[in-house]
Amino acid sequence: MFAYLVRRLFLMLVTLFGISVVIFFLLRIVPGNIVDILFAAAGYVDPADKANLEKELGIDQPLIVQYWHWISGFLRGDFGYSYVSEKPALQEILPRIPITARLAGLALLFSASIGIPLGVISAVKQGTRLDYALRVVSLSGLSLPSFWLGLLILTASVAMFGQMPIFNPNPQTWLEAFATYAVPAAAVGFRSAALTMRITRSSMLEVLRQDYIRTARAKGASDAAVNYHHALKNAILPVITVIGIEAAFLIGGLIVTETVFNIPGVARFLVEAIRWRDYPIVQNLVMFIAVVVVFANFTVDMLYAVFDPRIRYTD
Amino acid sequence: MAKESDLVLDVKNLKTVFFTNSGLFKAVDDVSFTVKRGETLAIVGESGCGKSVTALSLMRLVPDPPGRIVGGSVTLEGTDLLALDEAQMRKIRGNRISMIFQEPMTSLNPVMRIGDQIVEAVRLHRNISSKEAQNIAVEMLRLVRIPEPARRAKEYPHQLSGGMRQRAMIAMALACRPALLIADEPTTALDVTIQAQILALILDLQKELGTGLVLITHDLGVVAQTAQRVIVMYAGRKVEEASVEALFAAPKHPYTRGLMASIPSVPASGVAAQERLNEIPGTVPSLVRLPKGCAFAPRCKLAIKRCEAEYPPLADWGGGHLAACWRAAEVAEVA
Amino acid sequence: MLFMAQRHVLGAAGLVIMTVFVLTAIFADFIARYDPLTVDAARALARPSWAHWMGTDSFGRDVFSRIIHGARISLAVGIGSTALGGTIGVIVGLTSGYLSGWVDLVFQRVSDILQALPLLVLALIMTAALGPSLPNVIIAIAIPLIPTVSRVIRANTLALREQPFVEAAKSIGMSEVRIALRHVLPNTLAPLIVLATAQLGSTILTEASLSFLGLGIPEPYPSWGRMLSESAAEYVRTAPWLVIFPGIAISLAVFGANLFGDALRDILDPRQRG
Amino acid sequence: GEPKQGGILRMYHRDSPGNASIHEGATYSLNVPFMPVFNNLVIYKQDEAQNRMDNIVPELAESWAWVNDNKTLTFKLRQGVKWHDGKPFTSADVKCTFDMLMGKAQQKFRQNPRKTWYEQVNDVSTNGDFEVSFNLKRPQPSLLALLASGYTPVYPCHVSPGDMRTHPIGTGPFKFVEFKANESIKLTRNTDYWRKGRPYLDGIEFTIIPNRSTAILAFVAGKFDMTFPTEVSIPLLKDVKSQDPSAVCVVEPNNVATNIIVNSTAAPFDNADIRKAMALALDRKAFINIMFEGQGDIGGTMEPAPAGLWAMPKEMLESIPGYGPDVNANREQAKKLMQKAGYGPDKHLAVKISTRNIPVYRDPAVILIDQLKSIYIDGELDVVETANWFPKVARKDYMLGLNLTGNAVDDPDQSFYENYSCGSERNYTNYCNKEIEKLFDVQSQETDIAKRKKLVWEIDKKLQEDVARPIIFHARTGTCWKPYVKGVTVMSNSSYNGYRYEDVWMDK
Amino acid sequence: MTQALLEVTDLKKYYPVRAGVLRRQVGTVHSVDGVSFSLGAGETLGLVGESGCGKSTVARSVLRLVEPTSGQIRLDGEDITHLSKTALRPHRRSMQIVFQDPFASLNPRMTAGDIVGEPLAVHGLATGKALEARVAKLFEQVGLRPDQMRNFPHQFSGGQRQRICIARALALEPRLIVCDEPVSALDVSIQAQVINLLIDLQRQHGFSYLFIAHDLAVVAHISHRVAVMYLGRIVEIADKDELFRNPRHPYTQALLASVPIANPLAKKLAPLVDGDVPSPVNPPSGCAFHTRCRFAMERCKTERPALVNAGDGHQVACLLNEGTGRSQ
Ligand SMILES: Nc1ncnc2c1ncn2[C@@H]1O[C@H](COP(=O)(O)OP(=O)(O)OP(=O)(O)O)[C@@H](O)[C@H]1O
Ligand SMILES: Nc1ncnc2c1ncn2[C@@H]1O[C@H](COP(=O)(O)OP(=O)(O)OP(=O)(O)O)[C@@H](O)[C@H]1O
Ligand SMILES: [Mg+2]
Ligand SMILES: [Mg+2]
Ligand code: NI
Repeated sequence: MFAYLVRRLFLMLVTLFGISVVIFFLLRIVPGNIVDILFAAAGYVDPADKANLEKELGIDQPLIVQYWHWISGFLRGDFGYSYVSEKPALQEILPRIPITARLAGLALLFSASIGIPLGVISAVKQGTRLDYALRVVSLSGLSLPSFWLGLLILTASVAMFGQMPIFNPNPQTWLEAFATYAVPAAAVGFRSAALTMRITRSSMLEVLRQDYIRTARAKGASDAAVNYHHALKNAILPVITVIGIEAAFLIGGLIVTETVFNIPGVARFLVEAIRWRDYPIVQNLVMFIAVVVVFANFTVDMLYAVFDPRIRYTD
Repeated sequence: MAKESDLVLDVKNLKTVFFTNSGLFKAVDDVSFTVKRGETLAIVGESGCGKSVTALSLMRLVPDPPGRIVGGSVTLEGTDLLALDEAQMRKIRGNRISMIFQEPMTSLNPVMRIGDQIVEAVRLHRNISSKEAQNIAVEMLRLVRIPEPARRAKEYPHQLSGGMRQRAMIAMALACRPALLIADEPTTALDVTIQAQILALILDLQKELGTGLVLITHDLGVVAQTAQRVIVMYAGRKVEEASVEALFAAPKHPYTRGLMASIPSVPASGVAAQERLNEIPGTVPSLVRLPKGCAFAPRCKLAIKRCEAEYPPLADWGGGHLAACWRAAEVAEVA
Repeated sequence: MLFMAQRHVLGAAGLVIMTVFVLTAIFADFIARYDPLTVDAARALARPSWAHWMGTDSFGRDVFSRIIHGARISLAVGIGSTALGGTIGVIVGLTSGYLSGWVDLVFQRVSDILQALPLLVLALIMTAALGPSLPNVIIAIAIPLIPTVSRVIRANTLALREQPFVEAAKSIGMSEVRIALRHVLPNTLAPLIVLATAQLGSTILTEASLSFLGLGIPEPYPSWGRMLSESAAEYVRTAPWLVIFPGIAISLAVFGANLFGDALRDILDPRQRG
Repeated sequence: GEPKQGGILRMYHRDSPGNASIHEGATYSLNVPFMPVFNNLVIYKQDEAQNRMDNIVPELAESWAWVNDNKTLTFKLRQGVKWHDGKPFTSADVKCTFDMLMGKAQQKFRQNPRKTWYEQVNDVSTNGDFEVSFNLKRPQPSLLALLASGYTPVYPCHVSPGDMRTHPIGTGPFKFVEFKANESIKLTRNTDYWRKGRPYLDGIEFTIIPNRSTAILAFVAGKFDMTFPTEVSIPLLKDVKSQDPSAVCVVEPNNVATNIIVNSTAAPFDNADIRKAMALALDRKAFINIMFEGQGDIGGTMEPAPAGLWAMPKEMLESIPGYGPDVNANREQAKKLMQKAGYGPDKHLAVKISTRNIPVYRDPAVILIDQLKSIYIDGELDVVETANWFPKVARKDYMLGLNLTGNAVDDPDQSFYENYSCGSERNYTNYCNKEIEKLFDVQSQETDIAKRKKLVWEIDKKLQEDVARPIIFHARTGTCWKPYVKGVTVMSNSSYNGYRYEDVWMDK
Repeated sequence: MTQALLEVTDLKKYYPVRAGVLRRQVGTVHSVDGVSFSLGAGETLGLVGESGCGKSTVARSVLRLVEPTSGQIRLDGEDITHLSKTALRPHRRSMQIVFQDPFASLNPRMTAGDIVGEPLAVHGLATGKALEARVAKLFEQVGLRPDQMRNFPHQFSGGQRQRICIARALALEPRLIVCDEPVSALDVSIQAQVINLLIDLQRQHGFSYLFIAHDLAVVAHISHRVAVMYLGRIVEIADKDELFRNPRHPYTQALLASVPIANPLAKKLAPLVDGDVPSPVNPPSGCAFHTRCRFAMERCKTERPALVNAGDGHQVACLLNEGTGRSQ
């Protein structure tokens, strides 16, 4: 187990290093830099001013040097300054993380708590009308553009209640806090719930065909015991993987949802930072997301070990 | 004839059909047989002839959809299982009637400890504490001769070798001391030396517990060594039934006859050079496209016009030796 | 065929939707009753009527015609990026699975890297890098697809490599490349098709999301995603038809692709067969 | 009723400004939230919609005078004014500010987009702590107009330009509290404001919501007291009114001209005939009908009347090619010109029309393409990201560009020198006509308004005839607020000058 | 003695067991651990042993489908152990293989005709019409109808599929055919057809077979000589009659005794060995069989018996059989 852990950690470091290189150079390929954007906002370009500014921000240096500055700072915990706000990047990023994390967590919770039970029901009732209905609903969850869904929710709530669940930075009551996150989380979670449901269903169907399910029935176990005790426990593995991968995909959904619901989280912030070519923010934030994603995958692998005794990492 | 009370299982005119993509077919067609207390009945036949479906039908575990039992009766210790509702049937399954499956590798739940799987079987049918059930589980593992049963009970299936897994399956099946045990090719996946061990074990336990045993196999050697009575199936139908001695001495159905001749035997001594085997020409028919008359007719050397038109009835050819062949009387002579 | 349709009602529905979608794209010029680009102030924001089945937009362009032509764009994005990502994914997956060793190791790490970067973020950066245009959007959406496809193909290739028929091919003295192309590749087709149909829908949605964020396919191409996201901002209530119809078009196309993909999975992948 | 004290004005903001330093930017995304932090020397009256010379009132200056043959402009400064950090305001601060704007100071702005405004200023001199003089090279009456713009706040000497970008310090009615990029900007009442009893509001809070539909929904749902000024399009305005009939909405011109930048250095638009044909092909009315449901204005460079002060009379305007009311006749003429240049029904001219990837830019471009179809020009839209727009324009890597030009002050000096003088950084087309340039100076020095107007019309007409940068239309936009918000004035000939907000109050 | 067609000397194949950072090797599967045998022209050598004892690995190594760790493989006296892939190609024509699972060994996306014709095409032996004719002939040879050439594998029954595999092997007119459990997956009544076909073909063409099976009875019927493997080694090899009449290794004896005899009157099952097969990763020291052997002595735990001649070409690797002593 220990050896496996070390190996995994090593591979994670390799991946993270790769990501740092990719994101760094990808960003430099994107035409235009912060200086261009600033001048675009100022409506004029003065070559001398531009050169000065580039020098001041250090983006006139060779790429390798810039990369080294960034990565060595990153490793020391020095994340640099945002080009736009001129505040420390960390100070910009950190306060926004909990917001997105709460949203993502709630969305995943939503996805798991709705997707898994419905998936099981759909699999157990395979071929019935209920199954068909659930499948259609879940497929439509995968077919609706999420910004569209978010806008519909907003429009409907204004039209019907004259109220709108817009982000509230200082919720007073528990209920307000919940309302702030629940609706957008549900809007994002709908898609992942649909996905979770589908995976649960197919995984359950797969498991339900296995010989040991027949064995359990042959022992006289009830349907419920078979479905939940024997089958779900085996079927949950692929679901965990998908939820793990979904965690990475969620960021995409969050970008859109945070925009629609105007939530000041990291996802939208990232898009803005890309728009502004705010390298220190984009680079560090992407690295942060990558660390989370890579660790999420790692956790999923570890969960595998918990759920599946066959997986032994010692070989 | 056996006394009523001696009969553990009485299957009459069992019919199981499958509805599949390619159409409906009868996987088990009008099969009847009985098993007495302590008796071993072997069911032989080629792959796909309906042996496993017969066994699953007895357990009422035919996957539905696509399968369904459409006729007949299965009477276990006087109760018609096919008439029970699902809850009543659950009380009987694993309790009065148990089954060991073909694949010991896949028939155990990979994420549950061996011991727990046996405990579950026990506690489903007996109202005892989990502690007691644990003890019974370890006891059962000892009974099937697993070394260090207490330790093994805490292991997961993948930590056991194939032979041990099959033993664990047997322990689980016998945990409630059922009246009838169905063993569906319990040794096909195992090596011969292990197969011998497992078969010997099953027979020992059967004797000890007085269980009726239905042993499904395609290995005539296994049949000869274990069973008292044999039924031979071909394309979903029972084509022959006899005591093991009678069957091996003089098979009455041309298929059984061909089968026996085509299976090579280990030369006890002094076999000359390479020998051609007797073969049954043709291929095993698909159940979906069965010929109108006798399903074996296309491959049968004795086939006559009538065979193609009419399915021969299962007739008693003396001493309870049943065979479904118009020309059963001639089989011995011709071959 | 009829039997299949009965057994896979949903799949058949998906197939019908997909077919209509594809035919619409192909025959857009014949179906559409107006030029999708012609601006006409006089008939701007007309309600749906007999003349304009789905009304007109603020430029007075016929929404129905734009949706019909939009099918082309969506199909181009869907098929284009799936095909591009799929092809590269197949090449990478096949090489990676077939050669194993360090090539595999490198490819694996690269796909790890691509997968740890959120798809939309990657697509965003890519479109920003390449500039918004139809081919660039296709490329941007295709790249994040590569690791997904190559993973599946690699796993398949690894499994196939162990198949006796591949060994048999080896034993008759076939070269590795030929084995890969003739024996391994065709047998990865089924999972590939399944994957591709599933991805088709999601690429269309990704384009819509990019459009929403202002980086999708630019005017004047009538992209459903942009029609939806931009009209949504201004006309949700004053001209709801501008929002409803593109929304329906997108959802329906993706829904159809998903339904069809689902059924295809059932049919092609025996492990999933119910 | 009587103005009431108190309340925080909640407003949404359309877009996160890059920083908080008005002098370093050129967008009203920056003016709206930060103008309340500052004072100018002089300012346009904040409760009058039209910016006029006679509307200019003192602010940090108590009075001003033109002396020395109109070559020196002297201000007497207000005493006892304090910066938000407590330091006193003096003439040194004024000198510092304008020295920096002229690029003469030690400290430099990172960007200085309005440097050209002070071309005629020799230097700024102080006379004691409370008097400053602007010494000019030649008379320039318009200087006062420029100084009255929202773009011309006085900065403190003791705060570096860098700090002004992140934490601006002013003397204005509101103090800066915080600016969270993409999230919010908060201002609070300056209790120590020199103008007693002002401001009425306790503070202003801007929530940044780039997504327009979300923002409008939130306004309708009562999350905001006011929309972002001049950000509500005509269709959205209708929507707001239908959902919240009590909302007060105004539609005003905002002195932003949508125009075409023509690359006359390369084919095909180096051909004057083709340029002219293009100008003749424009159906300006159609643009206005589509974009503003009819509520827009047609004019030349200067903002059209009545909001605009310098607009040509109607007859004069219609005499310019392409402005004539008979579009078809114009187009017939255009076709002839095209045929002369070798194009026709069988030989179309393919043209790329570059523009920024923002709806207000893109939408007119789409219409333009459609209109050019009528004269054998096949336009293709080339959408350019913000970051690449200026480099591309500077490289002359375009044929036609669709552009928006916002005018900070409704004054010919601002408009002509910035956009049309040879060598100006904002003269994207590099249009250079020495003769007109001379006329620029003549009108600039003219103190007689009537005479100056005549000159300006001539210049404007000539600019349009040269097809240097054909103006398509002047936009109008809406602003809405809840009925309890009082004292808001939306300027009708500028969108940069009206956001001091010291007179705004809430009747709640 | 005439030169053997195939001669395998001290063949070893170890697979690494990897673990840890950088997948370092932490153990070795001793799949084949020093196997030697030879096979004459027209001869059939049967290879039996329990599952996992290395039979398939021997087969694959002989064909160079896996690279042997050490040892030597001579085909017609020529050492092919280290030939490059290209140099090996002509030799591929001399040896072919038939696998256990006829379905898995046929590419489901190719027609039967293409599958059988492929070796000819690869080696450029025939094209177009000629190729078709050759394939048709091969089909007839294995008892299939030429009109079935256009069918896909799933349209054939198990026995027919195995015939296609055999036809493919025959296409190159090899002299050696390695059969890796060619009938284990077949229905019993079909099994005889295939065995008969193999026997007939051998009689016609004089092939040599290396015939692998776990079913002793099948091996007995087709082989001239039989080798018994246990955990990567050959423990006994002899003429068929000799081996069945006079098994010398306790493992062979147990194997023979474990086969259920299809005669209800003959002796009942009496397992001669207990316990399970040890893992090839950690094979027991000394004689690998000592953990299950009834006759195991102290010496068996430490000394690894060599395969020695016990007369009449009967070789056995058991300490009990040193000299010519017998275990019974
Ligand atoms: N779940 C199922 N769905 C469809 N057909 C089935 C199913 N289970 C069994 N069958 C079919 O029923 C027939 C009888 O199958 P069965 O499993 O009883 O054969 P068997 O005699 O046990 O064969 P084997 O020796 O291979 O185990 C076969 O044709 C099989 O294909
Ligand atoms: N590619 C491989 N990598 C690692 N170990 C392998 C590999 N191939 C085979 N082995 C191991 O080598 C040993 C011998 O395998 P082999 O397939 O030769 O056995 P076999 O005698 O053919 O068994 P069976 O009768 O089950 O086919 C087994 O323990 C197996 O796990
Ligand atoms: Mg079976
Ligand atoms: Mg093998
Ligand atoms: Ni189907």
